[in-house]
Amino acid sequence: MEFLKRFAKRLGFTLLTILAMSVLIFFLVEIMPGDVAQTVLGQSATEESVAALRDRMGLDDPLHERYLRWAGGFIRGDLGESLYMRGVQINTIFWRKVGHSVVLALTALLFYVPLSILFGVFAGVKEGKAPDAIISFVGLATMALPEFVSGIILITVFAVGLEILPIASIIPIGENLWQNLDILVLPALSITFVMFGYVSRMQRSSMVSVMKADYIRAAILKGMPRKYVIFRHALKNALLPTITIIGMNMGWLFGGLIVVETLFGFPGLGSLTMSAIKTRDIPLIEACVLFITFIFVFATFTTDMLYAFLNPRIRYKRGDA
Amino acid sequence: MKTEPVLEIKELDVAYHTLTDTVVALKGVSLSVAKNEALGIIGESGCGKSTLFYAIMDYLPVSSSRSGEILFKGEDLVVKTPKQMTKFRGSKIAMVYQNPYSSLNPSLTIGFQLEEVSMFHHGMSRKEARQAAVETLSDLHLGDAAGIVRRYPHQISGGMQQRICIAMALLCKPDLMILDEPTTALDVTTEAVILDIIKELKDKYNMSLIYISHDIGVVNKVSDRIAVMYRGEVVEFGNQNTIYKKPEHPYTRALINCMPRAGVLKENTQLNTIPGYVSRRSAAETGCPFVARCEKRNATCEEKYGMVERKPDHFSACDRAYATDIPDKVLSKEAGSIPEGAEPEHKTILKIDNLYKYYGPHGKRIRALDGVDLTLDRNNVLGVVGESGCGKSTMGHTISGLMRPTRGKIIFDGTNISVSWRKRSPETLRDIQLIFQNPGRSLNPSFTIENIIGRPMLKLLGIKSKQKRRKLIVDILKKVDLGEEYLFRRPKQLSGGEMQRAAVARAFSIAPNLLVCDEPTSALDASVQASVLNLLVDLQKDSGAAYIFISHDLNVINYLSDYIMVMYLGRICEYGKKTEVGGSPRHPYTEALLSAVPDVDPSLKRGEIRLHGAPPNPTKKIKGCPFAGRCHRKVGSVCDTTPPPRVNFSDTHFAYCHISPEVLNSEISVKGIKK
Amino acid sequence: MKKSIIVCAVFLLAAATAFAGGAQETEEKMTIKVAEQVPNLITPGAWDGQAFSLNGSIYDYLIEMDANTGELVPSLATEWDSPEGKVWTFKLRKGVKFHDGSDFTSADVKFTLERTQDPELGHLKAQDFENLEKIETPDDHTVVITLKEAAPTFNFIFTDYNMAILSSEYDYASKGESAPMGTGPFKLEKLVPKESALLVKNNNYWDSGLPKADELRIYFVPDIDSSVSLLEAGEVDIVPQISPIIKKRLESMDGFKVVSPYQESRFIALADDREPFSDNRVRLAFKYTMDPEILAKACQGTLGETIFYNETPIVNALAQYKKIPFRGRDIDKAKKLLAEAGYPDGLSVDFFYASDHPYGSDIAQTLKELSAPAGIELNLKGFPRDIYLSQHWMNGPMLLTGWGVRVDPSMLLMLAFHSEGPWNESHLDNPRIDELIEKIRGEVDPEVRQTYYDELQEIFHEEGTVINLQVPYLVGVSDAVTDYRQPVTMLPQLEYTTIK
Amino acid sequence: MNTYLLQLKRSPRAIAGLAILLIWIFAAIAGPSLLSYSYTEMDMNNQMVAPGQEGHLLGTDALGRDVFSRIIYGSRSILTIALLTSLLSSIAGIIIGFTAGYFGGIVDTIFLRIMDILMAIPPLVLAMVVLGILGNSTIVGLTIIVSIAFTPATARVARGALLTCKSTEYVDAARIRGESHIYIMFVEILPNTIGPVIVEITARFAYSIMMIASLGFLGVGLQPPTPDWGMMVIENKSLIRAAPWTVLYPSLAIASLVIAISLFSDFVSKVMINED
Repeated sequence: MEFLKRFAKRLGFTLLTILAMSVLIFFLVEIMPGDVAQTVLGQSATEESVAALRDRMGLDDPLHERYLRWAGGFIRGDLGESLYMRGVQINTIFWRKVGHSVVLALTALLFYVPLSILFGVFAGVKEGKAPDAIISFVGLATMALPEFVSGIILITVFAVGLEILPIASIIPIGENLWQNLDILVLPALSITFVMFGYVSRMQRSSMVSVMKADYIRAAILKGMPRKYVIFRHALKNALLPTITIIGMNMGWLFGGLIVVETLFGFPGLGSLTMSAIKTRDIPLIEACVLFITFIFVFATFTTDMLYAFLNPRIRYKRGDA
Repeated sequence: MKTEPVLEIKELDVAYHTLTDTVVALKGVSLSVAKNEALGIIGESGCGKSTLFYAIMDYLPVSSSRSGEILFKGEDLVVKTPKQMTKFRGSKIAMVYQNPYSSLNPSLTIGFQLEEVSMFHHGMSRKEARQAAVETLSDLHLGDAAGIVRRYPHQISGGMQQRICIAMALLCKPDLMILDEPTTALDVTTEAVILDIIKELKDKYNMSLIYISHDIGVVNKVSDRIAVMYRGEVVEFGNQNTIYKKPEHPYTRALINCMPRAGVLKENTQLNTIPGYVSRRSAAETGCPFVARCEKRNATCEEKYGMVERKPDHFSACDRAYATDIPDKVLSKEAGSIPEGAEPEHKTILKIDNLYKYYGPHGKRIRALDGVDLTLDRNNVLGVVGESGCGKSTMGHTISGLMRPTRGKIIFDGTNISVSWRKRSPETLRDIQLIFQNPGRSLNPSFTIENIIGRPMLKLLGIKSKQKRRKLIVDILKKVDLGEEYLFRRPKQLSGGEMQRAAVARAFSIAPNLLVCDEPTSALDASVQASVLNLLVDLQKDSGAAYIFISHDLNVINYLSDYIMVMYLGRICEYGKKTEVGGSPRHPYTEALLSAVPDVDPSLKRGEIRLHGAPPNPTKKIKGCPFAGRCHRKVGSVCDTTPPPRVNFSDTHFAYCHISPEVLNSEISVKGIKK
Repeated sequence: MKKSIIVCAVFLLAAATAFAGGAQETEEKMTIKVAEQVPNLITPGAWDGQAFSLNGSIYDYLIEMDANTGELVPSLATEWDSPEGKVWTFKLRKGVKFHDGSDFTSADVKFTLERTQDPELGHLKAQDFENLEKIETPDDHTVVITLKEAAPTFNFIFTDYNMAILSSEYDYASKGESAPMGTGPFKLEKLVPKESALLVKNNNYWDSGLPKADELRIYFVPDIDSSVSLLEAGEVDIVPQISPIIKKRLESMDGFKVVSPYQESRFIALADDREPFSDNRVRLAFKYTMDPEILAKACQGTLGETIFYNETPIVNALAQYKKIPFRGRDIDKAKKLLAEAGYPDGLSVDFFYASDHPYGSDIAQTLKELSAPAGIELNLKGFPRDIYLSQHWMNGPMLLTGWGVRVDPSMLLMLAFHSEGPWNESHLDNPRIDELIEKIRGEVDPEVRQTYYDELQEIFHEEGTVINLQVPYLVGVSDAVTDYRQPVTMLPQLEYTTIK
Repeated sequence: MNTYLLQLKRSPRAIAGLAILLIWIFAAIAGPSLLSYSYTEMDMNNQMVAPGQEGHLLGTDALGRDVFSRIIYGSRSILTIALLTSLLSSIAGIIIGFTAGYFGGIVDTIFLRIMDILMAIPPLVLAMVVLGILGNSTIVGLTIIVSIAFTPATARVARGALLTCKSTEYVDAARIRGESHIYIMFVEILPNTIGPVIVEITARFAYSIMMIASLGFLGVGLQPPTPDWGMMVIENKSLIRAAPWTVLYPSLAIASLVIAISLFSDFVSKVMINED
């Protein structure tokens, strides 16, 4: 019951955030200097043709009407029409790229979450000893490398040097991502580099603080073996903050995706955003940014719920049986 | 009762090594606990009580060293490997900790945490273990044992949590149970119940106990023998009565004299204080650990020092407690000594009328104050006592302006000040000062003492000249026994007692007329508490200010107050002069509270009223008497439905209760504190 | 616990590589694979920056240019004629069908030409066709165009990449970008916008021997380095528009070659209508800071071999070109000229360019370095190509723009250097130049035309607003590719290309 | 202060970090005047010279510019911007976070919601979109936009730091002597939050560098020929086979600076947060 109440409340907040976000993104992008119609037609266009296009695109309508039209379209699942590729519905290109990026993000998550938890826990248990020092330093070093730097290192080693993985990511025509999973490896690894450092350090410190908790002392002094205490008593509590951290870092992950996808030419949401920005394709920029935001908010919501579900202190209210 | 000892510690030394030096935590500790015996260990913070306990369990930090012998039923635990130790831990030696909530894993059910003990040590299946857990829980008078095992720790109250911890320790029927301040975090009535349970189970399970506490009163309730520790050493060890009545070691004597206790009142006795503070001990130090602070010290203290069985079964490292070559400090005052001149004026300075304070969002409102009236005269000390959540601090904060009352009036010196600090005049702000519980948190760590004391002078007295302020600050520092050199120190460089004295200096630096003290000594050790209490008494006498002294400790309240007000769940239970409330309590709750108070003097025996259950949810509106649910003298349904009427016993003494005044007057079921 | 995590990770990696290995082509089709950097813009006319490989393959033009000889050759028009340059008659090819099966007729040509005047479209050839008086279609295979004024080289316009012939019955406004349709050698099978396009052989193509390949796969890879990586990995065969650095890299490797089908221009335009370049002394000063050798090296080429420098719009490959010796770098003179023009302490000017266009950033940075000693400080304002073109081009005091070569230079002159030219990026307003351009366009006698051209180039050298750096257009191809053709119209003729 | 030095002495990692950071700071301040080549000087006879040859310590790029000089010069802009952004975003964060946390109630709720919303756009995406659309970044523009992108995070940290102090009794003591809100926030509370604030500034410093480098890499950072490290990487990415030094050395510069700051900031957080 308590959980359901929290679920409903958070869901409400999440939807509110997305709504506010959509307003923010719309206005942010729309108030940017530069006439959209002029952008479409180019500098050589006559005033007459600019005016005609403005009228057709409804650019002279008040801002709030345009927002409502745009947001309404979004709710109906209509992302609008690309400015740059006139006549092309954004829907037709957008979801495929989103799918690719989601697969890439999930692959990266699959790489770095187990890895960093494993090493973070290990370092936390060995606090102050050699393995801790090594893991912490490696984590710090990988965390300090921006994705494009680690990406270039990976390219140099695996693609240029060993030639076992592709430098650039294309999906041959008629095939899909599943038939080309090898293009995921280097981009996912580049993200893993950064995130590994971050998450493993967080995991380590939460493990260290949990290992210092009174209930761990109590468990050890109850005569429980150390390994049992670590896995049965400490781990669950130490994982809770990590879940939040992973959720909070989805934003960083998606920032990283843009860099990585640009570096590898991966056909995903990141490179789509980049190309939308480069071509000033306003509706496409809006769709991309809103969707990135949506994923982030949704990830936060999911981790929050997961956290609440795994944490009996939130799941059960005091006094409930 | 001389049997083979269950635990015998011989010459145990423990030291912690830091990068630069070595700190001695335990030195030459020798103790023994017989079968079914309860040993109490008392001492101030930093004296090595907890280290002793961790040393027995082999749970010391990596950077420490341990030497000596710890014989548990003849086996030396010091030489056991960590793996071998798991056979003892939890099974033969079990522990109960100070903070039950943090000692239970928040993400595992209570049942799981109980079951694993039996599963590991007795190889039971989960089902058998569950059965064992439920059985043990019912030994602790936990009603719905089968339901509790399915819950998580946060779902039950603090008293219940501690019972779970005790049950967990009992599961394997240990030979020895070590309790480290198990009731310190609990309210006094809950504490009494837990202590009863511990006593009862000790005999039922035929085990030995080591009970560690800073509070002699608590230790007295469960232990047979008492060991007094100071700076890592056991300085005295013997039967509880002898320790209280005829201590051999000057430290023991000084410590007992520091404690507010039955029969000791501000009118007749000044509390003893021990100068200086507990310092860290280096490896090079030899001789008596107390010598630097001892008023009975002489030239022989270095050589003649060492644990000796002074009397049968009474060991002490020193026998100069009552040495006559150095006279005792004068401890008693002339009875009722009142400063020269006329009777001090008794003008009413504060009047509170029907005060309400609610917090929190609608629907979850906590009724912290639920209709409180009181009047306070100049020169008087009102002691407010009650358990946590009774609204005593809220009242203090409302009066001092930190909070605005929800309803009701606070009249101070003729003006209505029932507003928050923002709307009070500078005069009111100056006139009412507040002393907080935790001196470490009430002094801004970024400022020097000069800034801390000087700021109110600048702000509220408008003394602009820095020189002038400094002179005044030095004066007030002297009054609180701090020298000029403290001007430039920061709070972190001060000990707890010094900090609280600086806080008192800050309050008095602007000559307030009303001082609200919110548990000002409860974070302090006994010896430090005494010095602060003395200081407050002296300053009050000099300034004529009125005090509202808030505390959960009836001994302290009784020592310091002129009037006592007992609160329960935001309402007044009983109010009267100290002699009236303390000597002949009328309200059932006051009775229960008094009966639960741990006494420093082990020979005092009080009535045994035990309160069960927990106070009702403070967010619920209570129609009748808030105490009705736990009352041992409940009249009937009227208690639940009608607010109790005010019953006057004298001009100054009244209570709110449904029991008829005649009954209340005649049946005094509890012996008062008065001796 | 630990083990299972490691096992999972290893399994995943293994699975990834296994899948990759499994995806291999078995069919024996001749497939040309191209990596295009420009996002897919297909409909002709509306925007700049089309994917030329798509454009040239899906559509046909009335007239084409022979990639080897540079001569105009018939395509959808089999013959054309205009006695005075005022009335043009085009005979259209018979039996040509659009990909949707409809017949190609004179109505389609009329539609295509009239479409240039649609205001909502902003057609890039709109100005060129303002000269149009009427279009008549006496029969299905004849188009007669009457101009307001004579234009002896009017036919050249039809080779322009924007003049692809569209079907009058097709809705290009809504389907142009998602399902483009023409009469070209390949037809679009599948399009994943911003990712890839699959084109298959048009079996009904009017030139029965063509196209030689069965399939054309075009990948849109925005990043040039990624494109080249794909070429090196054998994923694609052709990468157009590579940079000179990449040329060096490909040349050092086996299995690849770099073709340079034609030269293109980089015009450094100095705006005539605003400070500081409105003063010819400032323009001259700037020109005196130029060092063609250095610029050639910055473009990773050799002056006179692959890189050419002049200060007129006419490229040296054309017959109309007049050789004028370099003026030589002379900083003192530049300073003196600046001082005379009222800038004794030098000046600072914003310089806009497309930073992701080959040569763009290198030329810009070199210009800044070259002009700095004279006290001319260039504030580099680089933008992505599309933003540069839509926001800043035609709009700044100094611009760097890539220009394709027009076979008839008068087209370019009219477009970019006549005071009323639609793409007059330097806002040049020189009455004598206007007059000469008009004369050239109306003059039928080539020799007289040449005298105008000579004079024009002299004026440009002394007073002009342009520095013309000719750079090779580079295409990286694998050795498997034969017969890659791309005339100066910029449209690759992939129908001739074969893959070994 | 002395205890900090003492703790620093015992932490070789922090010393290493601080040393590298100081070297970069020195390079940024004094480096350019000691160089034999300007960062824009083009030596067209020595294009893509390998490191160590022709007097070019780290070689030259495609335009014959000295890579070493460009990296040293690049440290100037990146350090300046990173320092400014971390300071600006921290100051803005303190003001916003303190106000919200201090007044609590509805102000705080609204603040938290707004911050939640703003934090929902990843900072890199926000900066990229704004800079990309505005185009052509200057140091000032870049600084402002990155600072804005970071402010929600710093405000949250500042608010958290304030909340730990807000409920202390010395704040209560200040209130009931009638101090103004501003005095309480900035005189009573601020000095006690200096630990977390300094930790946040140093951590933010590292993030700023990564972010600026990433923006440079995406082509929305500073304009050439300003030698921005991230831009140098993308500019020369094509040369990774022909002249790997043009890519690797700027990458190394970024990595070394960020690692150095992280090492130092680790130390700072250990000292500042676990002080008691």
